[in-house]
Amino acid sequence: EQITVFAAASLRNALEEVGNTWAENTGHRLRYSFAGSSALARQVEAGAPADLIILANEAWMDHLDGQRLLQQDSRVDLLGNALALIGPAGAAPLDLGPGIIERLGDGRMAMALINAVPAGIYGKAALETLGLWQEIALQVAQTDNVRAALALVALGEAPLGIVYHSDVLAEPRVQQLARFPSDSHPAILYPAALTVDSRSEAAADLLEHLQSPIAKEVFLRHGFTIPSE
Amino acid sequence: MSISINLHHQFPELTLDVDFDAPAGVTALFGASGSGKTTVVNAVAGLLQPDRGRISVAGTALLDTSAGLRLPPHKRRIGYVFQEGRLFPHLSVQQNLRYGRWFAGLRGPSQAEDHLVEMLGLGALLNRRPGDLSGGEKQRVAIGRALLSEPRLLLMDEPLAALDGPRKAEILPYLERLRDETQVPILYVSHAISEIARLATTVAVMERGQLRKAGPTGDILADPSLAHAIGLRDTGALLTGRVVAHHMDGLSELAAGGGKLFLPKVPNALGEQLRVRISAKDVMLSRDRPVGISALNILDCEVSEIRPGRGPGAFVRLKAGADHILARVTKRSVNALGLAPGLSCYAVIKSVSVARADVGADVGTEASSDHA
Amino acid sequence: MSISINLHHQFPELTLDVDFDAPAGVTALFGASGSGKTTVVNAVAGLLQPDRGRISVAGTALLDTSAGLRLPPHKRRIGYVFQEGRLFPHLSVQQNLRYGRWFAGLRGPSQAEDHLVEMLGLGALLNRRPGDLSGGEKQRVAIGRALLSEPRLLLMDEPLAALDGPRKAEILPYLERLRDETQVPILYVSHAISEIARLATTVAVMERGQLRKAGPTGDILADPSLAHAIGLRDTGALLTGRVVAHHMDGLSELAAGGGKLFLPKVPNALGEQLRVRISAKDVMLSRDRPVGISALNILDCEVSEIRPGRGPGAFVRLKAGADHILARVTKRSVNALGLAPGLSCYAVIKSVSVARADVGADVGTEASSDHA
Amino acid sequence: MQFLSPEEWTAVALSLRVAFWATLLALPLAIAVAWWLARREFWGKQLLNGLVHLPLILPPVVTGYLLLLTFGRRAPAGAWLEETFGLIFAFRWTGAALAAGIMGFPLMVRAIRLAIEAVDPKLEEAASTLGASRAWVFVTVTLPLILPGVIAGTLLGFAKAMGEFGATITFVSNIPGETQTLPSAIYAFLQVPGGEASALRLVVISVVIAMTALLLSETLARRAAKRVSGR
Amino acid sequence: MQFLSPEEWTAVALSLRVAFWATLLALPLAIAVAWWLARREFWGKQLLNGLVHLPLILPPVVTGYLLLLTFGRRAPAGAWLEETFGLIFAFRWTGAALAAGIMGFPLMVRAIRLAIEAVDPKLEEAASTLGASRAWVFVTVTLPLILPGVIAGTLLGFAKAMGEFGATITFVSNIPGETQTLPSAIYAFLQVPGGEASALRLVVISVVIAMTALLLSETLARRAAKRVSGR
Ligand SMILES: Nc1ncnc2c1ncn2[C@@H]1O[C@H](COP(=O)(O)OP(=O)(O)OP(=O)(O)O)[C@@H](O)[C@H]1O
Ligand SMILES: Nc1ncnc2c1ncn2[C@@H]1O[C@H](COP(=O)(O)OP(=O)(O)OP(=O)(O)O)[C@@H](O)[C@H]1O
Ligand code: MOO
Ligand SMILES: [Mg+2]
Ligand SMILES: [Mg+2]
Repeated sequence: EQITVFAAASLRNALEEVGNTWAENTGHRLRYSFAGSSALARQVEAGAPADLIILANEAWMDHLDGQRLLQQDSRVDLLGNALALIGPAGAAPLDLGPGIIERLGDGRMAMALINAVPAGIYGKAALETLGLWQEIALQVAQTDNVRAALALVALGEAPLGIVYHSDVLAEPRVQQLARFPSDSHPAILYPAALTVDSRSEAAADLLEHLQSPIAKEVFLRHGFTIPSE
Repeated sequence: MSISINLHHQFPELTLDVDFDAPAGVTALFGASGSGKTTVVNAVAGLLQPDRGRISVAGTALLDTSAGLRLPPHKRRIGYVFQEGRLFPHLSVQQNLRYGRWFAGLRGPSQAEDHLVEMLGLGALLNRRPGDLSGGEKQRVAIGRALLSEPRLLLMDEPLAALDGPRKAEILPYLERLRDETQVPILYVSHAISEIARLATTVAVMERGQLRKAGPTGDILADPSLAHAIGLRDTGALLTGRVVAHHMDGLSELAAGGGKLFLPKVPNALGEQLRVRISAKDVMLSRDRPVGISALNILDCEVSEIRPGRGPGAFVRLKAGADHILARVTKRSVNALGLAPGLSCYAVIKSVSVARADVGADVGTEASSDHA
Repeated sequence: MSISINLHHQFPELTLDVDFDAPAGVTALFGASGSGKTTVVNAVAGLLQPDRGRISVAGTALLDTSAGLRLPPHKRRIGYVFQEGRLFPHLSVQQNLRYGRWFAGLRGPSQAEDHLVEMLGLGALLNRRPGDLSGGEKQRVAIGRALLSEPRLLLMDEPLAALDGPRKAEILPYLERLRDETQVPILYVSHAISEIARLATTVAVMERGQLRKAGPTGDILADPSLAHAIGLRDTGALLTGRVVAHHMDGLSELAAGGGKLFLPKVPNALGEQLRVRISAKDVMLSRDRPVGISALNILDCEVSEIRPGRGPGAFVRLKAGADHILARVTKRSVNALGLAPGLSCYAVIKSVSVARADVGADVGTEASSDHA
Repeated sequence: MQFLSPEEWTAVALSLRVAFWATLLALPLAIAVAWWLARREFWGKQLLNGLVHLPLILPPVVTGYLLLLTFGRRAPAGAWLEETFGLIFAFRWTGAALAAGIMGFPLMVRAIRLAIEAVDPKLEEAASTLGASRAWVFVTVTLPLILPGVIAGTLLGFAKAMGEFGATITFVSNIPGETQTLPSAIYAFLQVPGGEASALRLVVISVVIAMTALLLSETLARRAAKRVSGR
Repeated sequence: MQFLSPEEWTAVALSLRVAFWATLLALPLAIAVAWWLARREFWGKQLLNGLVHLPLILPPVVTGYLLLLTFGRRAPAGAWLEETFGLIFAFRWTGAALAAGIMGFPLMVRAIRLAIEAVDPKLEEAASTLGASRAWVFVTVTLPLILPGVIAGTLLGFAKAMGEFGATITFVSNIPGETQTLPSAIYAFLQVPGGEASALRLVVISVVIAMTALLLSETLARRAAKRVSGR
């Protein structure tokens, strides 16, 4: 049986690892489409042939839910993530306080779009919680996705950036300076669900498997967290 | 009538107003630069949409604005030799030549093509492209292209202007034959009276967009009142003669103007009718029959009219047999010889002053009305 | 020497080989279509890079491949009237005219400009664009554009071919004056012998890329061995005459050929030297002095040579005073009159057969070598 | 070959297929539209002109979104096409070709239109007097003369089609073997940690393909231009 | 006006500024490059040609990334420009203009090159015989004759500059008032559910601006073409 999974682009490495093993073991064929969450959600709305969708954005999943495009009760919060404050490799660790402003100097804080892309939304909320947003707001350089923010720091264009914890691991040119406390921002969740159009038993099986301990181990290795029920 | 043209068109700085009918054969458009000749030809081709007008060829209307008829150019079956060549740069000479044939439904090589290629001296150029041709070569290809499409009307806008004398002399007989053998009417624009005299059945003289006068070639060229429009040097009479002998010394003898006319050998058979243009300036007058003189042609004439010009010259119209001859002499000679209407005298014409180009097969206006 | 041209260039199908020097004045290039005239002119302009060659104008080398000198076109200070106009479509007629002046460092309107505009009949066209002009109008603008840049060498490639007779007649005197008053040498391509006879100091006859012969105009045009290249009708002698009287009846009297020559009024002052072309075909011969005849010009001559052609005609070379005259008559007349070298006879020439275009201010080869 | 994974090869092949069909099918339409815009006056000309340029002006994501709204399976045009012709664009490579074709369309039209405007109407007139109808004039005179422009336009269209990403991924998503073109694959690699090297490899492939097409088109255009110059 | 928020107006103004400067500064270079490619043979011609087309072929994100690698403040060229001319692209609207200019460059060059290739060299020859040096021939003959092509190229460049998003946001990110152009703003709206209406408003603005430019360019081009036709 062929299953089509629409998933947020940032999940690619981890999801392929888990999914491919599962496919080998079960004999099903897996087809992925990795893109931005908003694009995927709109495509599902437009009748995309997806069986399982995993977004990096709760709002879009809520939107699909509201349109009754998800199988009832299939939605789960599959993964979580943490926010990291990063700087170039070799930079000294930093406290999440006014030190940030000092370190920033007249440089830029690289973040994803603060009103549109989840990582940016969470980052802004965290800074607000920490009471730093007002001072930093004017120095934020927003990118269309988290990876671009990471690149700005990696290339030394921005002294600081806010990205997901999972993004930091494979980039040797950056280093995590601090981790934002999970209560400083709304929970970062990657919801998953089966689409109403999907008649696939295997898809439900896969969704099940993604929550298995073996899968969790892989996700953790890639820097994601597992949301506590 | 074979071609009938009635046109009215308003340019910002010129009003075109033309109305004439012409029998089959060659109709020459003559006029100063900018007088509207090309404009008329374009209207006939369908490339210019005149404000008002009616154009018909051999009874078929090509344009009739009052009836709302405007045949598109490609349905007019015309062959147009443009003033500026307009060869297709992306096609070889041969492909250019064959372009129109294809649309006329004529496929494959033809005898006509071989013949034309030879006559126009294009044999060595067939695989070249227009960009590599000299000015005259281009024009020759353009002529061939128009002829090969076997049109029902040929438009030629100064087709020979870019050619040298010998080449002109080679092409003219072909156009003549075209005129006489096929019944394709030709609208011919030229500044060269020798071409017009030789080819044209009808001449239309244009002046600043208006038709000055139209009529049979003989009448127009011999009309002293048009001498200024046509050029003093080019005014002259057309004589019609019959070949009576070809002499051993390379001269042909014609019966014309009530006497004998010796010309450098003409290709026509005995008994054939020819037309010969005698430029007024080449005619000398004598009261007595001259003797011991190199001019072979001495015609017995009667002065019918003397028309002094503004300058030192005068036109003398003479009756020679059934024909008319025009002579241009100085007023001084008119006085010295005491010329006056009614007087008889001799017209002296040198054989060699009648150019090859001035001798052509006759196409009478009577004959041509058969085609109408 | 004023212009010196030595060229060798290989086209795929034509080898160009030209080598001649010409004194100041007008050098005419004459030859059949495709003989390489435009190619020579282009090389002089710098638009064609010949394989080998040397070109110099009034002592200044424009090209010398052996010395590695190839002056770019814009530094050659030439005025080029192209065979096909090449007006700038985006500029008005006036802007076209002034284009070259600007680069020649000549700013603002000039008398020369007003004069030229009038002479070329461009007054009403100044604000028009080339696209709206007739063929002849375009060519007139092209001539004006080249002249106004005050070049040190004028190249004219069949500049008058697209013009009608009257317009030609108007422009020729201007070119003459240009030749005589300014010392701008002119390289002039034309098919029209009357233009060449009138303008050219030197004629270079080309044949299939090769120089057939070059020399003073009088010699070339009267050379019976070139008669076929030049055209039988156009061969003729150049006479030099001095104006001795302007008569009341519109005739001017010249002393030429050892006698009197009456011509339609010439604009020259008494005493001035003129050159007059007498076409061989317009000369009639008589053993006895003819009387009672309309021809006013009867010159006393001596036959110096008879050259029978292949056809019915023969050239008769005559000595008339210090000059030579060429006559073309039929062999039959040669026999009838019993002409033979040494014999004396009369050359009869009609005044009106000497066209305005055939009379021009004299430019002797002696005079011109001053400029060299 | 080891250089690329099978999946990457699939993306290369798909990109080529998409760009090829997009260009091929858009070309006749582009020529027709360019001719209309260059040689005809008609009501709504500026509207058509604007419409043609739209994909150039809009951010590609918007174009993709509009395509989704028009040709999605639930959308009127999409549903109609599926019913009538069995033609499905949504989430198929055909959709990627549609997106690529539309994105390249303004570039093709512009190049071809410029070429048409440079053709001397006098040559077309000459052809018409020789009996060629308007269509034949176009085929035998105009088209050969504009060939360099057509080639340039085709190349621009092809290059754009090879590089198009925003509209494609928004419209037909990023399904390997079906809609994952080279740029989509590059994008996907850039979204995950450590994907840069892989992305770079694909970029190199892209560039090589496009440069080959460019060289080819230059050679063709030069040959065509030589013909047109009449030499 | 109520239709747009002040921040959105800022984005409109910035987009106009970016597109204007991008087009204006790229134009002379585009003309020069087009002329070289059209009229000269030189070593590395195909290399230059390929380089010019690169932004068309690469996914915009890659172009943006390459710009960052070249003109970032830490990058060699960027550092040199900053030191020598005090010219900073990173995170500045100037960088947005650079990105927009580069993305539009191939389109400009192509249009202008086609126009140059259509100019009859015989007219240029005629000008040179009248004393015009190569540069003057270009200014007085070639340039006026290619004006319709230059206008077409300018419009394409401008339209592309107005619509460019991928390279811009990657290179200079999105800073309201500094680098947030219309397409960035549109993109941001499209990322959140229900943002379509807001995006649509901005799209309408984009389209209106681009259509105005289009109409203007058509009028100018028509006038220029009329001149060039010699009427
Ligand atoms: N499209 C046009 N708009 C305005 N005037 C025009 C147009 N076409 C031609 N004319 C004018 O009409 C007149 C006649 O032009 P036409 O080309 O018919 O002359 P022509 O008799 O063929 O001259 P030539 O012997 O020099 O070729 C000219 O004065 C020309 O300037
Ligand atoms: N670029 C070229 N390549 C090959 N052959 C050429 C080229 N240019 C000219 N020719 C050939 O050279 C010959 C001379 O051409 P040219 O234009 O000089 O002739 P021309 O004497 O000016 O003729 P016309 O009186 O017809 O204008 C012609 O046969 C022409 O076909
Ligand atoms: O910015 Mo684009 O033009 O995605 O392809
Ligand atoms: Mg004309
Ligand atoms: Mg020539």
